[in-house]
Amino acid sequence: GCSSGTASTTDNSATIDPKAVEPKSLIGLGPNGEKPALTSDVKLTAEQTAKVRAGKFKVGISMQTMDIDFAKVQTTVLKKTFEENGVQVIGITDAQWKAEKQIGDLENLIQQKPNGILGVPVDDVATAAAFSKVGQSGMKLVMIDQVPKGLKYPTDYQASVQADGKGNGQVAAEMLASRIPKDGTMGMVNFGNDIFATNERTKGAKEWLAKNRPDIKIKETAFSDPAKAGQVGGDFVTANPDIKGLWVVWDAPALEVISALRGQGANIPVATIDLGQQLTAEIAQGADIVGVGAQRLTDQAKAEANAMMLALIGESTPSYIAAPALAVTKSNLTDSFKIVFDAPAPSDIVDTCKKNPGCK
Amino acid sequence: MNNSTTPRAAQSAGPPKPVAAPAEAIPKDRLVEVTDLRKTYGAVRALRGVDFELAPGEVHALLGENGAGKSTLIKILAGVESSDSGVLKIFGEEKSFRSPAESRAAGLAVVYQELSLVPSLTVAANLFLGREPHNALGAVKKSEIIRRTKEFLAEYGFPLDPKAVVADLPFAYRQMTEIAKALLSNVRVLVLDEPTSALSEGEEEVLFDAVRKVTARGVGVVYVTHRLGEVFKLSQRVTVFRDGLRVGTYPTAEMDMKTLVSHIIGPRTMAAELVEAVQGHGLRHVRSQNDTGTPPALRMSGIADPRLHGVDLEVMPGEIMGLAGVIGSGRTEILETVFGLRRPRQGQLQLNGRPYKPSGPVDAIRAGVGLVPEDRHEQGLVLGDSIEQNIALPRLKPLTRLGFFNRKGAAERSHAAMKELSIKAQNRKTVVGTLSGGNQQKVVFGKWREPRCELLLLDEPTVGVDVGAREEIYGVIRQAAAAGTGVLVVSSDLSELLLLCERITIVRNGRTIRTIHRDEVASEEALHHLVHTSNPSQPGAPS
Amino acid sequence: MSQTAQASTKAGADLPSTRTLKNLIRGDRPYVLYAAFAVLIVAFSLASPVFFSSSNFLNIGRQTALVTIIAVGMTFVIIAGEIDLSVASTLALSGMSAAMAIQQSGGNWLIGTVAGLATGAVVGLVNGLLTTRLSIPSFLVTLGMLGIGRGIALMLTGTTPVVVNTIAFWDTFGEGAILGIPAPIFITLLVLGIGAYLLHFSTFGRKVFATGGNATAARYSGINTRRAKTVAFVITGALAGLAGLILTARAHAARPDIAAGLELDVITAVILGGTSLFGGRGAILGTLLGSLMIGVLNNGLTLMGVSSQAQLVVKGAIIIAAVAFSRRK
Amino acid sequence: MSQTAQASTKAGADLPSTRTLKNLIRGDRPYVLYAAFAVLIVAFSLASPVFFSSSNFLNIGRQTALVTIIAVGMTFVIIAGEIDLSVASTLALSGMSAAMAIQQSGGNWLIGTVAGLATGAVVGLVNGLLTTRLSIPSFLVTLGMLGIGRGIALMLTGTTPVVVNTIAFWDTFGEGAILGIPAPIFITLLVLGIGAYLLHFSTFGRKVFATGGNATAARYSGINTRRAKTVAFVITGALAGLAGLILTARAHAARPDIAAGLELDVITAVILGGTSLFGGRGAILGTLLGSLMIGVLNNGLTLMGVSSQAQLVVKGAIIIAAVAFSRRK
Ligand SMILES: Nc1ncnc2c1ncn2[C@@H]1O[C@H](COP(=O)(O)OP(=O)(O)OP(=O)(O)O)[C@@H](O)[C@H]1O
Ligand SMILES: Nc1ncnc2c1ncn2[C@@H]1O[C@H](COP(=O)(O)OP(=O)(O)OP(=O)(O)O)[C@@H](O)[C@H]1O
Ligand SMILES: O[C@@H]1[C@H](O)[C@H](O)CO[C@H]1O
Ligand SMILES: [Mg+2]
Ligand SMILES: [Mg+2]
Repeated sequence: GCSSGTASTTDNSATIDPKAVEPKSLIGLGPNGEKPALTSDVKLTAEQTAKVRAGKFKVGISMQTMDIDFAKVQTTVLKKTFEENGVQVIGITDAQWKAEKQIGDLENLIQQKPNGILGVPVDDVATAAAFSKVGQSGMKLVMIDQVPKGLKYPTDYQASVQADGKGNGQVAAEMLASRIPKDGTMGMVNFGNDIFATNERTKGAKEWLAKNRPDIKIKETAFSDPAKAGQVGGDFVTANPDIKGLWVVWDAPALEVISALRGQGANIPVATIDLGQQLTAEIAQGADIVGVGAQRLTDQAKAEANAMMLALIGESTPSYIAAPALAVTKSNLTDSFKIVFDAPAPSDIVDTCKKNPGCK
Repeated sequence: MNNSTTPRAAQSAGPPKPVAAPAEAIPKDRLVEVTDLRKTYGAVRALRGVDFELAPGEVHALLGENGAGKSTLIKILAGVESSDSGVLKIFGEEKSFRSPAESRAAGLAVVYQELSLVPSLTVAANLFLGREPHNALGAVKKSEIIRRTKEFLAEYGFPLDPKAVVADLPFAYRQMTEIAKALLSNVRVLVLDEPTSALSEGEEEVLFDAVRKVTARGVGVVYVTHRLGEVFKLSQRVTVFRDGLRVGTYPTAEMDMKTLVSHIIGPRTMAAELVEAVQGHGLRHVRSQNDTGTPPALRMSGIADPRLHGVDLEVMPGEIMGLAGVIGSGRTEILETVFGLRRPRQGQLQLNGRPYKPSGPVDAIRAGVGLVPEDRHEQGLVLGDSIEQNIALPRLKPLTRLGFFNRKGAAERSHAAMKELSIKAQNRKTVVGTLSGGNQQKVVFGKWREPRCELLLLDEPTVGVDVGAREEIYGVIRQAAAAGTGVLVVSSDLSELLLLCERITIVRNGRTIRTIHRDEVASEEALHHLVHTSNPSQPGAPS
Repeated sequence: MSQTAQASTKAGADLPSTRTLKNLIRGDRPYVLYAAFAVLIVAFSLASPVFFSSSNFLNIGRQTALVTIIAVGMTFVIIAGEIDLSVASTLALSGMSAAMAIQQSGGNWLIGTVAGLATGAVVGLVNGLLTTRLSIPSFLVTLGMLGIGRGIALMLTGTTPVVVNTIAFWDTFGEGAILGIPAPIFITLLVLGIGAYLLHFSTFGRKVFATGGNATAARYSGINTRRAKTVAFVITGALAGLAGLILTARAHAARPDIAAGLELDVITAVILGGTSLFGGRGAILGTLLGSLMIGVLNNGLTLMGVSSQAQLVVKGAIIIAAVAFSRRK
Repeated sequence: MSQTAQASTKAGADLPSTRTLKNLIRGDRPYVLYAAFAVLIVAFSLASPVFFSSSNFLNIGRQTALVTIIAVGMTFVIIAGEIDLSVASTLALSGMSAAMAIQQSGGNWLIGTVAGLATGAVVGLVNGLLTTRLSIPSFLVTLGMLGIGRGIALMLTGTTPVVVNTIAFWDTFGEGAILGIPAPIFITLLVLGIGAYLLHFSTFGRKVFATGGNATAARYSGINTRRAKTVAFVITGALAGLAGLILTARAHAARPDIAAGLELDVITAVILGGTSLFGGRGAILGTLLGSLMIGVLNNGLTLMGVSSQAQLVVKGAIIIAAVAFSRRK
């Protein structure tokens, strides 16, 4: 019927302590099973910094998309960090989620003969041949989010940096589980395409549930087009009225699902991964978002830049660098925003949050 | 036709102000006055400085060969094209129409040679297109449109269903809709560009009555036609164009057919045959029917389908057989059946004595059948393509070498066709859509010229073709027949059938009623009578 | 004479005529498409216990609202013989414009509404003018506009979404109800009603049909075909703007990357509903049917738990089959 | 008579005519589009030091290969008065089919090649038969096939990509060179040559033009218009399959979700090249120009470091402007 705009606020969410669910260490392993290094471990000494500055290096960035907060924070922080160190960013390309476009993008970047390229692969198979050309052309390569299959460390790439996907998936699952009664059902809205970064999240969530809440029944659905996630999620809930909470694989589809549920007048708690701006606003407004396993995008991006600079001056870098999951609820919203975005939350979000009990 | 050589405008048209004497033939008040009008299309000088005028209540025939510039003048009057120079006055006021809307506002209505209806709309919707009665909210008053259409059609005697979708109507009814549409507006000048091209005599009378009704109200009518007989039935004055120039304007009463034709075709020597043709259907060489047991080029026996209810006929090799009937009698369907476009439910077809079951035009053409269809825009031509490309179309197979399209062969073919048919165009690469109507029809003929067809099907073959060219086309038809081609020709112009055919089969309600020899027919009127009455069982048949 | 009249009256009787209601319902497509639709409903009702319920039908209504609303405009454009590929970008740009106007005006949702609709209408006007004045094929004009609109939307805030906190706005276009009908569905019905009136009952509709049916004939009849086309584009743009408002209200924010690819759904709904891609024929009710058909398929298949991959196959096959059967005589 | 003949000879010298070469080059679009293209090249050469280099031109050639190859087929389909929205799915499905055939056959790339091309051709055949035999608008048939093809591709391996390790395959379609020309570019040139021959010099081409120009007149002239259309679809399908082989070879793997949305680029290339969306006119060289124009824009703007959002705007504007100028007299 004529429900009010805000999804109902519940007291339950206030009881979760984000710090308590945050894993103490990195959970996932690297693509080759290697133990991860922490993002905070990748740093340059003053001497190294000077060397970088003297090198007058140029780098290119190949993004999988430019339309999401993930990409915006990554590129902003990368550019800033490189500029501070006298490295020129010659171009940022946008593959628009298309492997074939990324292949061309990489060719165009290589054409401009930078000293190194950083890239978020659209996928880990079809772009592999293109990414391997970077090393073959004598350039340094830092992989973000995932490593294309067949690329060898340290010949083909010098470092890979990403969030602890399993950890984030687990954090979101654990927070949502607190709202699922015994023997209740949890819905998972997965990404239908086979992508390492998102697969890890789903795996992390399922492993934690299997170990800690085996009573919870899991029902799953998947979307292939994020724009259709709302319809898929909404119908999933209609078809399965027993679902007590929804785990959605990242924030953009989660927002679609939330707006679909809102239309249906269904009040179901949601947990997801990635703290985007709009999701932050929704939490501030009091939507029933139990919690978020967030990527520490700023830390990651700084580590990516640092790893690239180390590689440029011939220093070795760890093959797999990861940032631990960041657990977010409304109780640590604005602080988390700062961690993710390296900028204070916009004033209207802060204002809205202040009006919402428990939101900080 | 015999009679039509006598001027009879005064007695049959009965206009309010019959032309009395040549001196007064040019009335003082002029609806339209055109002076020194010029128009070029690229390098084509369609009008090279023509004068023209129209008086209230008169039917003014505008005549000329294909491409003489008649339609160009009309397009300028209609505001569809603008002239390069010259003066156009309407009611003595100088005008230069920049759009059809402006022309219409000034009281001009035009029926185009190229149909300008919206096929997806109904008759009523087309009639009121752009001037729908509506309420304050812009809602169309549909019932009023239907009612007014009905009334209007009844008033002028047009046999049309206001609710019929134009695309579903046979060609001639579409044409009638077009005319009704022009008549409906509150016109002072009505321009008819070849309105009767596919109407048979009966339907023609409907139109003539309508024209007389409007002229009685003081409306001036510009009447473009290639059927010169109509000129004498309907008009008071005649203007002849040739090659973008005016030859002259004459009172119809002082004109006879022969003079008229010589004005139209110019100072060329008139072939004896042409003279003969325009004066009446004097006997020419007629290939007598072959009784030596040669099988007929075409035999249809007991053909029936939902539209045809029993078609029996034979066309001998070298014979030109006519099909006469009113609109909707099923003549086109008979040709379509032979061409493989319709599949009969019953009956047999034979070509040269062999059973023949075409599953489509591909089979028909392979068997040596050719068709000149009735609607050249829809069925006959790819208007955006060149003359050469169109002429090559049914002969792609022989024009193919190793998959290559033989351009040289196609060029030769089109060149020869253009020469033989005197197609008036810049060259063989000219886009057919820019040709005048008659020349377009000649291109359609050109498609079937080489190699010779075993059987040639012609549906209204001289629609929109000028008198000179018509005779050329008759020549082509006779030549084909002389070479052994059997020809089956549908025409609503009965004089044409009498001119061409030795035998004529009369079709009525999807049935072949009877086949008559030309010698059995005393005159065109007699044939007309036969066409309309040869089935006594038909109720409501007029005398 | 009487004989001719009689013959043709007879012929006239069996010739298909365009009776208004009939035409309204079927456009170009025989009733079989309605049967196909009914079969789908029955099949899904049997297959899924939750399908046949008023709450699920409201779901479908809400899910199809955006497509239906824009498709009403697209019906005009396609009947007029043109196409508009820019609608999804226009939606996003209008949403951004509305949300930013609300922010700037300190939460005034009326100003936002006007801004959103005006943005859409202006995009439509540009599409229309470029198409008709410079005679560029609308496919290329609106394809260009697809990029331009999306690019501007993304650059406005540097891809950042614009949050809307005005509850009145959420209610009016998103979660509220008018006369007991959820707002997006109410708005959709309103748009359908006005669209059907304009297309099938107004003089403007006549002009649109004539323009697409035979532009030359229409021009000869004194119809300003350029204007008819331009207005069709403006209507479509404004409706894309309206859809942008609804989406923004439902999401409580405008995102510049929203609704990418929606134009294909919109065009599919129109064509599935029997409107000819070559112009001149079509009907609003057909468009509604087309949009609902896609919506019911999406919803029903998801309810049945069909995987998203298999859904693609089944949906494709059903679209082809439905049209195939309705085309047979 | 002589007078008529004389008049026609005289006039014959001047008027607009469809001379073969001219037509081959320009299709419907005047030379100004070529000028626009030249201006772009000059502008990018001035703006970016690396743009005007043979290695960059090879890049552009490789990047536009997929679109150009499929666009050659699409030119036939569009000239014949139809459209094919399924090409991107067909590409993905053919790539999967080729990769799986190579895997199954223990690395035999010839079998893979045949499988890929055959898959594409069969999809094209189905498109053609459904369109012509059931008279379903090709927009709907190929839209349905878009879903079906993609869905099947995704279900084949459950969205998992199929890796190809056969180096001979990589070389033949991806990284190798033939006569010193990179394989994808060589293949593209071959396809362009054969396409231009078929469309402009073969009898089949005449049939395609006539079918799209006026299907009724073509049928009345004994042309099997259904077959002409069907063959056009088969060609397009097979070329989409060929593109699938190239992409698979370049990526060393086939992905089922690859190339989504590529159909819009392909159709844009064709229309930008002057082929009429309503059928009957067009040219292969125009299509190449259209495809290169998009490729040069993508490449040049990226080399200039223009942001991806601004690229959308600039590309949209340039497409409109180029066509606008070429349309002016
Ligand atoms: N749009 C056009 N482009 C080029 N040439 C044209 C165009 N329209 C007419 N013409 C040429 O102008 C000349 C006059 O044509 P017009 O149509 O006025 O002849 P017409 O007297 O009406 O002939 P018909 O009796 O065959 O209809 C012809 O040579 C024709 O080819
Ligand atoms: N689609 C249709 N459905 C029903 N009747 C039709 C249809 N099309 C045409 N008719 C009818 O078929 C008849 C034949 O029309 P058509 O003009 O083809 O006949 P025709 O005798 O060949 O005409 P013409 O005398 O002009 O050659 C008409 O009575 C017409 O009303
Ligand atoms: O890590 C990123 C983000 O989570 C994004 O939202 C989805 O794609 C992944 O690559
Ligand atoms: Mg004319
Ligand atoms: Mg007929």
